[in-house]
Amino acid sequence: MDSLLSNFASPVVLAFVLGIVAKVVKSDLEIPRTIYQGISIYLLLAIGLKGGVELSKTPFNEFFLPAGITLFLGVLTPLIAFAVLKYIGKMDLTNSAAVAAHYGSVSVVTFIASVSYLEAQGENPEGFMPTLVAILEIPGIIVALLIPQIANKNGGSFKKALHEVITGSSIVLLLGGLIIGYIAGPVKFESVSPFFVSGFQGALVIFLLELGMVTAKRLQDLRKVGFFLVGFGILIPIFHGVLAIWLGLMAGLSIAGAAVLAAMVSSGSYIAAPAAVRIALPKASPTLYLTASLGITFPFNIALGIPLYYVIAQWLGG
Amino acid sequence: MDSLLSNFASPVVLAFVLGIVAKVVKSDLEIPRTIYQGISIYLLLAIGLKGGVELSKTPFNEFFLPAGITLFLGVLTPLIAFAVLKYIGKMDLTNSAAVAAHYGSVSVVTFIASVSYLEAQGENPEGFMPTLVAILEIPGIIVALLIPQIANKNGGSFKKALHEVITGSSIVLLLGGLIIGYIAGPVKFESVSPFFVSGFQGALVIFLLELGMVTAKRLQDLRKVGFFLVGFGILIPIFHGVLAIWLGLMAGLSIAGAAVLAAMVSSGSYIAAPAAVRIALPKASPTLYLTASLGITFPFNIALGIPLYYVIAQWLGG
Amino acid sequence: MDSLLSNFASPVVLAFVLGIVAKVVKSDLEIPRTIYQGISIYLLLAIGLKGGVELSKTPFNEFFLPAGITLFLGVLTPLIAFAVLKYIGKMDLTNSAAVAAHYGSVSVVTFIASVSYLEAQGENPEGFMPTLVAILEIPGIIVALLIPQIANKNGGSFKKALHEVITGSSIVLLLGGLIIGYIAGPVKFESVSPFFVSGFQGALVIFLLELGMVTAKRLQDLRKVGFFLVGFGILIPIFHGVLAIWLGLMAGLSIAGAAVLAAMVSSGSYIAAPAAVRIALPKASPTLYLTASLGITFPFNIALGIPLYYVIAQWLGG
Amino acid sequence: MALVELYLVTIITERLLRDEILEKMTELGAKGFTLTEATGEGSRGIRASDWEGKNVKIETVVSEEVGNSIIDFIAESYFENYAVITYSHPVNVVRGDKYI
Amino acid sequence: MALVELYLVTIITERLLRDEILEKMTELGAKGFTLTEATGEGSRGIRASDWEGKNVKIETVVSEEVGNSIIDFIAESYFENYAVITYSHPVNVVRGDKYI
Amino acid sequence: MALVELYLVTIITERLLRDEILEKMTELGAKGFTLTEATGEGSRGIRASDWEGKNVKIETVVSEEVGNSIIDFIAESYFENYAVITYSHPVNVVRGDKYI
Ligand SMILES: Nc1ncnc2c1ncn2[C@@H]1O[C@H](COP(=O)(O)O)[C@@H](O)[C@H]1O
Ligand SMILES: Nc1ncnc2c1ncn2[C@@H]1O[C@H](COP(=O)(O)O)[C@@H](O)[C@H]1O
Ligand SMILES: Nc1ncnc2c1ncn2[C@@H]1O[C@H](COP(=O)(O)O)[C@@H](O)[C@H]1O
Ligand code: NA
Ligand code: NA
Ligand code: NA
Repeated sequence: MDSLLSNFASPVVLAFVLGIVAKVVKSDLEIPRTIYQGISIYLLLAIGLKGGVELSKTPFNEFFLPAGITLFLGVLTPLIAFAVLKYIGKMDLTNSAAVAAHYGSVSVVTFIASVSYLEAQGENPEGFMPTLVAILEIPGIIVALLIPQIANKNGGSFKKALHEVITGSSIVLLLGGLIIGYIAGPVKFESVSPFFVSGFQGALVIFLLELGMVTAKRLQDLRKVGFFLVGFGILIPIFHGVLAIWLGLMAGLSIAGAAVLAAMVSSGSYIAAPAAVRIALPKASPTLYLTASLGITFPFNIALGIPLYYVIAQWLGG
Repeated sequence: MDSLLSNFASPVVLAFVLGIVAKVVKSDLEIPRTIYQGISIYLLLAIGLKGGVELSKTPFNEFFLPAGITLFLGVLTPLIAFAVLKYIGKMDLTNSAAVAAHYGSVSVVTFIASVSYLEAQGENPEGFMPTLVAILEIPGIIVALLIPQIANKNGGSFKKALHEVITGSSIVLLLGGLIIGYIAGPVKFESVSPFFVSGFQGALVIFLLELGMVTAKRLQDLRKVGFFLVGFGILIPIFHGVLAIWLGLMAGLSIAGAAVLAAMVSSGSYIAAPAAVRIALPKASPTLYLTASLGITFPFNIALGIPLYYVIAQWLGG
Repeated sequence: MDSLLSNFASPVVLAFVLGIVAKVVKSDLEIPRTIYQGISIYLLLAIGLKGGVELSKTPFNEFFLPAGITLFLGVLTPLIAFAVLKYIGKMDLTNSAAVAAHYGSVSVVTFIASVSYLEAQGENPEGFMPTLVAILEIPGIIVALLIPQIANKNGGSFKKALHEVITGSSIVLLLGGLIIGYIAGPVKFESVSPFFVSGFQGALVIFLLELGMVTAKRLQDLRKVGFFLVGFGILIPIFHGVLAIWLGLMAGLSIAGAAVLAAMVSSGSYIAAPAAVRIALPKASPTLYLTASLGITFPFNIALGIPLYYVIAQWLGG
Repeated sequence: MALVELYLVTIITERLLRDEILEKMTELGAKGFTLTEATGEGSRGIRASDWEGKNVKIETVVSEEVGNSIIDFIAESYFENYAVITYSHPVNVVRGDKYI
Repeated sequence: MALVELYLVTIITERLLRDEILEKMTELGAKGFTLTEATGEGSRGIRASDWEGKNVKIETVVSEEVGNSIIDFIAESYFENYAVITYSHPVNVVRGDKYI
Repeated sequence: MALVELYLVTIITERLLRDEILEKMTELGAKGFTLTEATGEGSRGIRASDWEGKNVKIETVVSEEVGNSIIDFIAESYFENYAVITYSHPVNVVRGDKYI
């Protein structure tokens, strides 16, 4: 309870709330699109770099198991999501696959927010976690998009979507940053560290202000998507999160690391996945998948999910 | 005299001069509009946050009187400005009200520059000053716009203008930042402090470079507006400034605090007010109000006004 | 060899490589143009400011000789380049002059990269080097553009080009920064130093990411320009670089200073020169001059040239 | 492909008026619109891009009738006090019936 | 100055489709194109500018024949599933033979 | 509302030429103009947006006479060496007499 309240008083979460409020009162506040893109490039590169530097200090055998677990979860979670949507939610195949692709991938901002939250709690999640983000980003999308491909019902171009997701800017920046950080190592990283490390939390505040405004617009679509998807967008993350904590702890992650893994796995992508889905499954409704991942799961995770995963990780791993 | 020279050697003021020079030599230098917007979002949020954190440390009774005085000045100064414009300057009612609205509100950059200046002098104005900026921003505009409203001569939409000014991005960022800073408090603010505190002065340099370029274009309109408005744009700020120092000191502000209050009160808005005036008084001439607040009062305050208010505050409060 | 490898492991060079790779794999990564412009304004202003502050601490007689040498090289190198292009390369007069103008001027990013590289090697090039960049930027362009002017074969406007290059944004920012830094001095510079000094290297990473992407597009034009220009773009910088080291050491520069001067002198401009050439010599082919300076010389210098100049400087000056 | 002749109405004006105009346009029967950022200069003293923010260019494909009522609305509401230019011309639209 | 009457084809659509359309347009005979960033609203629920990035406005000056084949291609490939509007009208082009 | 038939002249060219063209246009009788940022590709090897900065799209509503003199000026001054496309078409302008 205490850790939940503390989450609500963090500048990052408060900025998200401010963004929502700004839209609700119809303020003309607007973060210019290019500023938003600039910050997002900065954030992705920064977590890549930091992750790469940390990875260069991590023994391979410490990293091996968590990486495998993450890959496994990346394949499993979209299948779970798909099954729930199609067979419990009675959604059609295309839309089920489209939404599942989002939940198979990862929201980088949710990841960042979870690390910030845990550090504010005095915890210290493993430094190689950004590598796991990179591992988690792609497979889930591919798995989900393969379903209509196999059922011969896609209508779009699977190959183009594959190229889009693999060469998408978020993967290039994240992976590129990881490799640069790995090669450069801690000493050479020092000169760029004030820019990429000290400024990070502050840049995140502005980023979440914008995300709050975007989410607010999504919230208006809530009534269009129906109760089932709202429930799905809250319960599936919790389920995936608990799964991630359990497997993460088994793979040797710390409590903090398991909580961060839970945030990652439970989150729905809203950058890589939408672009790929739009290409591969043009008939799927953006209102459904964007509202689910950005309008429901993202704010849930930011506000409640992350502290919850931490509590569960403490409980399971304590 | 010494403190004046020192003001002219500050990077912030020099950047403003560089901006004017760049336009005079017809350089193709251009700060992209979105960069300018980004910096302005950053600056507003930063002073809001810092102010909020300080406010969370200020006892209410220390803050109460200065806040009341500020509100009072916010109502009084547009009336003074209006009376001078209409009855001494013989300007028509609409334009008098339009210009008065600008002088009732506040230029955030002038505020920031005054704080920077005083800190460079080794002074330490009260931490809650940004709260006073938020208090000063709106009432003056409303009071001035009410005049033609009462005289039934507006032609525009007072209600829309009211919404515009209250939900305008500068108020949302300033007030939002204040509230976030207040809730987060000093400890939680620490993580974002490198971004919002250390970078502040430097970002201000680039902002004033742009403002110098904008002012240079305004300076070309000086001859269009006539001698009266030029005199108005210099003498009214001094008058308002002395008033603010006197009342500020009585309300218990430090000498530095009184000087900053003077800079705020004397300044003319050029973000919130123009937008509101354009909507409420479409017949008023932008050339008049923008040239006065941005072409005359702003450079006067940045270069001469701020050091002057400091000298006067020392003299009255010493 | 060791210093070369070390160069390749620096985040700045790695970011450049990442940019090239991103384009090669056809990633949709894109640094918004305004972000790129914003960073470039920041970098130019920052090196101007730092240079000005350093200059305010440098005795005139220490600075006099290196400045003279730089001016001399600014006049000599475009003539060398022109002669080689026209008489060995058999290029026509207009294109020879156009390319020569680029090699007479300087690439600011190459300069920055060389300073970063040398500082990473534990060296400490003279603080007034940015002043030399400002001295080097213009004369070479003028000299080269004068050639077709004298031969009466320009077809464009020499006067307009002159105005363009002298009031161009890079000169205004660099010179303006120098003057501001000089007037402000070390004490007043302190308040803006976190922004302009600590953030510098990191901002450079993002800038080089973009330059990598731009270069990648240029690389596609390599086959269009022929073997001669490729050789020219590698050998002339080496020749100019050795000349600069030799003269620089004679003028009293440190080994590190001579290496930085070599990087500057050897580099080809790709901001100031192209704009001026486009106006003064519209018939010259942008494919030729942009590919040479940006597609060949720039990556050569970043990857190999800078460490090479350092080795040569150590050897000649040791 | 069946092309329908409709009208493309273009309005270039101060950004401030954007939301008001879009709302009214929809009311008058426009089925969609496209916005572009622009700057410009006209009969008014101040360039629109100088301080108050950029101009906005609003384009909408509509029937002649709807087009005329939009044009009338703009002319009556904004011509006197605001920076605005409005013009229209016929265009051949694919699946044009969607926009009527 | 000799003016040639050609057609200006305008396509406003999701940014995602940009490269695909440009490639195809060149294949079909367009000699050049101009791109502008735009936002907009149409019959689809989601504003194009909201999340997936801005719309793009593609303009190309072409002969009537090439124009028709581009219009046909767009209509067949994208109308069903993507946000797109396409229209054309005649323009007088300087040195128009360059674009045929 | 009285509509006047005038001409909309569109010039898409390198940003470098912007100020020169605007100055000349005013001299030749244009009463206003609108600028939009654009990128594009044409017959020249280098995409305008690659390095030298974006293209600019200049639009001006003018009388046929003024339009022709602007078109002639552009064709004579820039067609040989610069990236530029120019076209025009008639538009119905509200309060069109303002722009003559
Ligand atoms: N003749 C014209 N051709 C094209 N655009 C114009 C013209 N006149 C005005 N504009 C545009 O309309 C806006 C308002 O014009 P005005 O109301 O005349 O100040 C200007 O900022 C321009 O963007
Ligand atoms: N009637 C219209 N006039 C102008 N632009 C339109 C119109 N309808 C749609 N658009 C543009 O075309 C895009 C796609 O429209 P739609 O496919 O109807 O959602 C929108 O985002 C607008 O930019
Ligand atoms: N056929 C065309 N349709 C539309 N725009 C064009 C066309 N050809 C050229 N352009 C535009 O005009 C600019 C210069 O073209 P060019 O002089 O042919 O290189 C290009 O960058 C495009 O923006
Ligand atoms: Na997930
Ligand atoms: Na005031
Ligand atoms: Na050079």
